[in-house]
Amino acid sequence: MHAVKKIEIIASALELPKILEGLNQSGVRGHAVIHNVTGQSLQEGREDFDMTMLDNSVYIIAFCMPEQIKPVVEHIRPLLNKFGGTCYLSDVTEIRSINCVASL
Amino acid sequence: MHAVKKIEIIASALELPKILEGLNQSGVRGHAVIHNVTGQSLQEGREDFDMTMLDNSVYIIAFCMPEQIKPVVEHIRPLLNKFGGTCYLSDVTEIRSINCVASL
Amino acid sequence: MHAVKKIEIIASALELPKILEGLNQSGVRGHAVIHNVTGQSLQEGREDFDMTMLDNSVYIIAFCMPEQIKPVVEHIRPLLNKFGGTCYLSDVTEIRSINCVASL
Amino acid sequence: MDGNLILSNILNPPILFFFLGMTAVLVKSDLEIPPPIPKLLSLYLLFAIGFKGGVELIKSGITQEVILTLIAAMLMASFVPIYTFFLLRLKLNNYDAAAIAATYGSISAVTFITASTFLTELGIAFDGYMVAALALMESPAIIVGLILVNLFTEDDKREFVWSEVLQEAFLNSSVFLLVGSLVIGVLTGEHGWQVLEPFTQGLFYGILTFFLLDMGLVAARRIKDLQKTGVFLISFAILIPILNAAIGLLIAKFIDMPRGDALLFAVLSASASYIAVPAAMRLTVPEANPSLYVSTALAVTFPFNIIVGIPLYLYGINLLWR
Amino acid sequence: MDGNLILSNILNPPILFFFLGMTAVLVKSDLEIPPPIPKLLSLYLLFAIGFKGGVELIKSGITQEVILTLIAAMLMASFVPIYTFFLLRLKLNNYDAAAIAATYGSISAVTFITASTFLTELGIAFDGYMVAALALMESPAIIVGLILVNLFTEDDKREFVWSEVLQEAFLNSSVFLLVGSLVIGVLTGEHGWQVLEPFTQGLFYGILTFFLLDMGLVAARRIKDLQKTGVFLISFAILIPILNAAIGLLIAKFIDMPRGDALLFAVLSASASYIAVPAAMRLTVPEANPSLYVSTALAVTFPFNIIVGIPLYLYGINLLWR
Amino acid sequence: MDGNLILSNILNPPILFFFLGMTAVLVKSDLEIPPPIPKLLSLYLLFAIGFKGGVELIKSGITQEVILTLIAAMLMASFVPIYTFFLLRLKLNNYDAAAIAATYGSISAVTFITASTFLTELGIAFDGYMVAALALMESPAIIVGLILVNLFTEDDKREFVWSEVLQEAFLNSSVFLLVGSLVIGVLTGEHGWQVLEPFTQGLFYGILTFFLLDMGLVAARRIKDLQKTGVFLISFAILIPILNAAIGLLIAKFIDMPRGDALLFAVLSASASYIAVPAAMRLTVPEANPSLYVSTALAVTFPFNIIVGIPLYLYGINLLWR
Ligand SMILES: Nc1ncnc2c1ncn2[C@@H]1O[C@H](COP(=O)(O)O)[C@@H](O)[C@H]1O
Ligand SMILES: Nc1ncnc2c1ncn2[C@@H]1O[C@H](COP(=O)(O)O)[C@@H](O)[C@H]1O
Ligand SMILES: Nc1ncnc2c1ncn2[C@@H]1O[C@H](COP(=O)(O)O)[C@@H](O)[C@H]1O
Ligand code: NA
Ligand code: NA
Ligand code: NA
Repeated sequence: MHAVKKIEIIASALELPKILEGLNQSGVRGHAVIHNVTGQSLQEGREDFDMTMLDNSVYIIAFCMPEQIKPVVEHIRPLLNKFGGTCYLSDVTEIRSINCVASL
Repeated sequence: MHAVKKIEIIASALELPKILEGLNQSGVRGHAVIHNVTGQSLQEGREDFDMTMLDNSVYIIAFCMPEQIKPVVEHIRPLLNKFGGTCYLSDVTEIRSINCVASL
Repeated sequence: MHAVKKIEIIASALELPKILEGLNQSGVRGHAVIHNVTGQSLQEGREDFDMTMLDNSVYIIAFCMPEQIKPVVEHIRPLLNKFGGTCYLSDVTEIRSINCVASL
Repeated sequence: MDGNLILSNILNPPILFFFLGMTAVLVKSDLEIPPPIPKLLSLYLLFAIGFKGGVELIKSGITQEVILTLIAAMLMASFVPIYTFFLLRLKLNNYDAAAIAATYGSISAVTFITASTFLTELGIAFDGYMVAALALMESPAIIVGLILVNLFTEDDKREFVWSEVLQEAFLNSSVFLLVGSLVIGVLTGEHGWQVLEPFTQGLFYGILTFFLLDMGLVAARRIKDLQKTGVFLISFAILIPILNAAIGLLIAKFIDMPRGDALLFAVLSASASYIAVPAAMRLTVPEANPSLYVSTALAVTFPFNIIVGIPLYLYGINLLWR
Repeated sequence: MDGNLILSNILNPPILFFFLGMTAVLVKSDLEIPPPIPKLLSLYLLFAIGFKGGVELIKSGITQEVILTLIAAMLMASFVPIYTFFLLRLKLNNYDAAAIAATYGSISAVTFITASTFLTELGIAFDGYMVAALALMESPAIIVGLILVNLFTEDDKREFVWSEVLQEAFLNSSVFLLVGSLVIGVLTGEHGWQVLEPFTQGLFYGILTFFLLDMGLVAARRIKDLQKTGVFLISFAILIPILNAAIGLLIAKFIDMPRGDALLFAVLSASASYIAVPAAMRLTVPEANPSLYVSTALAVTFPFNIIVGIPLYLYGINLLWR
Repeated sequence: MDGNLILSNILNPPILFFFLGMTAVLVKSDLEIPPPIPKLLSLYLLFAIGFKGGVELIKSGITQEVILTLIAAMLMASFVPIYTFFLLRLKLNNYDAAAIAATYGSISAVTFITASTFLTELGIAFDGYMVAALALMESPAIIVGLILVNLFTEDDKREFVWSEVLQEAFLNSSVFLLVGSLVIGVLTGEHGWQVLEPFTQGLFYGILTFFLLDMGLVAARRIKDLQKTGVFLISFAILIPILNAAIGLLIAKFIDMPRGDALLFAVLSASASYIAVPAAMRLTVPEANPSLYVSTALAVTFPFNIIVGIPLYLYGINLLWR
């Protein structure tokens, strides 16, 4: 068992490449992306899927070591401020396994 | 950085409109919906996707301010008791950005 | 309101049946599975969806009682070590409802 | 004679692929048709059948036969849920009884479509306006079902928003697309038909076949639920369709429909809804147990109708209509 | 005369299914065509139209008409965003103005395809190389739009990676697939055409019809956004297409294109992009409000063009070309 | 001669769209065919090829040629993984060697289908029962591969559930659907063929083309993995198919198959599985590195076979069969 951090980002599908690049630059190598997320943002929103990718969001999850949070925030916040999207952090316990974050 | 609450709801796809309405009435404007979730509930369940929408679930995520939790619970619990589904709350830290929950 | 545990597992879609069996054996009856998750693991990875199911991941969420964690870890860790995948635990508060975990 | 009909029915690709789908589940093959492909196939089928029906309706025009047929359809769709409700109450609580009754009062479009291809196979003509009957028979059962629940359960906190219910009943995607395509078929007529023909006609049989492969998968997955439903409901799910078909045939004979139309009417009466009605019931009568009404309709009645029912009802027609 | 054209246009299945889609949203039916089906349909349409265009292009060869047409297309696609930008600045900030200008400078492939089937209906010939014009007119507006933003906003921290921008403009999936299919059509010619014909030709009309059903859903969902866009933009979204079509027709007349080509050129000039350009703008000019440029193009200009515009422009041609 | 064959092969839409897909990845276009569309296309192809094969099999009947061909197929599918395993062990550990050997012992249905359309193009006949050979050659390699792992790795805690393995081998969705469609083709015969023809035949070439577009995308994405695989495996992925094809041709000549069948047999021998076998290996031999066996099969062998291999093997036939 090991304490690690969970990063959750919800943003427009169009931003995905930039955000993943940001994560990689911050040294966070692993992530999972859930596609075709619909939603509603604080201002206005739409629940339907849309051919015009503009409204489809992606939900990005990345588990990382606590010390990686600082660089992540530095890389991601500018993207969120420019393109929209939201990012949240929380504490989770990782089960040790070959591929686990803490195993490095 | 700012402490906010995370709401997770898993329920039948058919309930989605009612639940989102409940969130909006509770003043929680932002949410994300993940569709085509399969699963198994406490009683019985099925893992396959199904043409008959009955078994497809949705996974709803909403981040909100702590003070919004009370109204949410009041609006959502009756729906869960009537139609099924489960709802969970947890603490997360939000990265400040233009669209962040705390930015209001 | 009741304190329960959240289990998150991200693994290859091919492992899904084995992992769900592991959860059931641990007494965790309820779970939700999100399909078509793309991602990147610690070593190398690919962002595109892929006909060859090998790279598509699933994201498994299960809420359970704290005492169920121990058996889950015992059942799941060997699978993760053999086939890859990562598993995380966290604390959440459950809203009481007919189907809630704590209602047993 | 009957045997031959059943055989010639079973030996068609759609039915065989339905069996293949069931087999896949039984032998635990990982064959699956992932969403939203089944949705796409069913949208196509509703689109094609509706459009074709409209084109033919405009040819035949709104004759007295049409009116009579549609009235008969409405009556049948309202009568079945009522009588089955009282039958079901003998064994089940009012919620389950009403939900199942509504399910069997409504129809299954795929059963109808399978029957129509069966007729085409045998070279038996049928009228385009039967599609209108199909569309008309989906909704009433939902309304009747809810009225029954209201009457027979004293349940103060149940306040349906009736507007919502009517919405569910008449504007759910399948009814909407079917009726819409029918109207467009009427508006564009022969000309529209010609330009769409390779799409709506050429692919029709193949897509039905593919869709029934998926239906086989879905139906077989429900079979395990049947243990919970019990013998009463399983026999209900076979006998009531036969009874409804028989009633349907008598009505058809009475207003003397041609053979083809009569078969389709019998099939509509015999079939049960496994999508629209269950979805509506799940929301309006959540007290009812979905696995009861979905599984019987999907894992018993649907297979029974497309495999045995259709040729059986035609056999009945051959006896009555001579 | 004009009325008849509009009517004969409206009474085609594609347009009627577009209405059906809009109706579904307005009456709150739950009809939806889930992703990625619309994506599949649009990939098919680009594939089919591109391939067909290539096959015909190789027949006609690269004549002087072809060159002239393509040059005209490029010019039109660069001119429109410039003049509309200055028009829009009167009411909007530079970011929104540039984004909307780019949207209207580019084209809508579906509008083009709808127009081409309209011509086929009426038996009016058009040249395969118009598809090349379609491909050429999608990208320039993106470039022009960004240049305008750079010139008219002093915004130091804006550093486009131009390579990225050109990528977006010339290699986005729709342009890429369209051009690629066109090239393959050229390479395989008549022979390739024959083997693919049942797929690319036979299904074409039906799939367009199905796709327009979805377009109707998508467009109608955007209507509520129009409250925010205001009267100025809504009238812009109707008048500018007409103006652009008129300019297009004059150019077409000047380099005397045949009637069919002239209509397609007018339609290209009149149409606005609701996928490629908005996606590019969302990333390169995030300051602009998407609901302004997407909703006007999708909920006003697109419906206007396929319902009224196409026959209207043809009417203009019938006047000018006699 | 050979050159001409390659050219006439390359200039077919399917191959050109395969190139287009690869190009899209290389130039970083965002073109993608989202899931589950590729799944739908491959289900269709298996359905159509299986059904067609069955219909033709019933025509030809179970002759001695059929028996001989199927036996040869089984032998080839069991022999290839054995000899390649020992070859691979020279450079790789037993796990990787066994996994790759199994991959190359099995087959690629799409390669087979591409070869069959190539034959149709050239007007060379081939027998429907080759589809049965296709079905028979997918599974044995999986079994052989696992036996090899068991024999050559002392690994106590490895306890395959053999029932699971056989399940994987013989009931995985592609084998199941292929065999099922074949059986249904046999059962419905000519009559079934006629009703399904517009679907299974008319669309076949177009859907193959579309599917190869996706294969191009998928294959190109794997190219970057090849850096890790190293020169040995890359040359293995080209030379072994040629060798296997040659062995296949000799066997074909020996039991004198007609030319068309011989080519298909050679192609089956030369092709490698990139779905069924890798999926099975991932679960049964997790120690093996997937990017080794998937990437070589997908990014090297598959393109090589459909572009160069097929015409090359036909060239060989033209030499041997005269
Ligand atoms: N408070 C929230 N909770 C959950 N999801 C949100 C929230 N706010 C926004 N989102 C999601 O994030 C996406 C992008 O938000 P935005 O960048 O504000 O447009 C929206 O489409 C929603 O799906
Ligand atoms: N303990 C649990 N953990 C995770 N997901 C659950 C749990 N219980 C139920 N679910 C999901 O919630 C959906 C609806 O549950 P229910 O309302 O109990 O039928 C199920 O289909 C599951 O996908
Ligand atoms: N640190 C991480 N955070 C989030 N997701 C991850 C992480 N590491 C791996 N994953 C996901 O888990 C899947 C399987 O990982 P692995 O078993 O390491 O190949 C990958 O495809 C990723 O989608
Ligand atoms: Na009925
Ligand atoms: Na334009
Ligand atoms: Na092989």
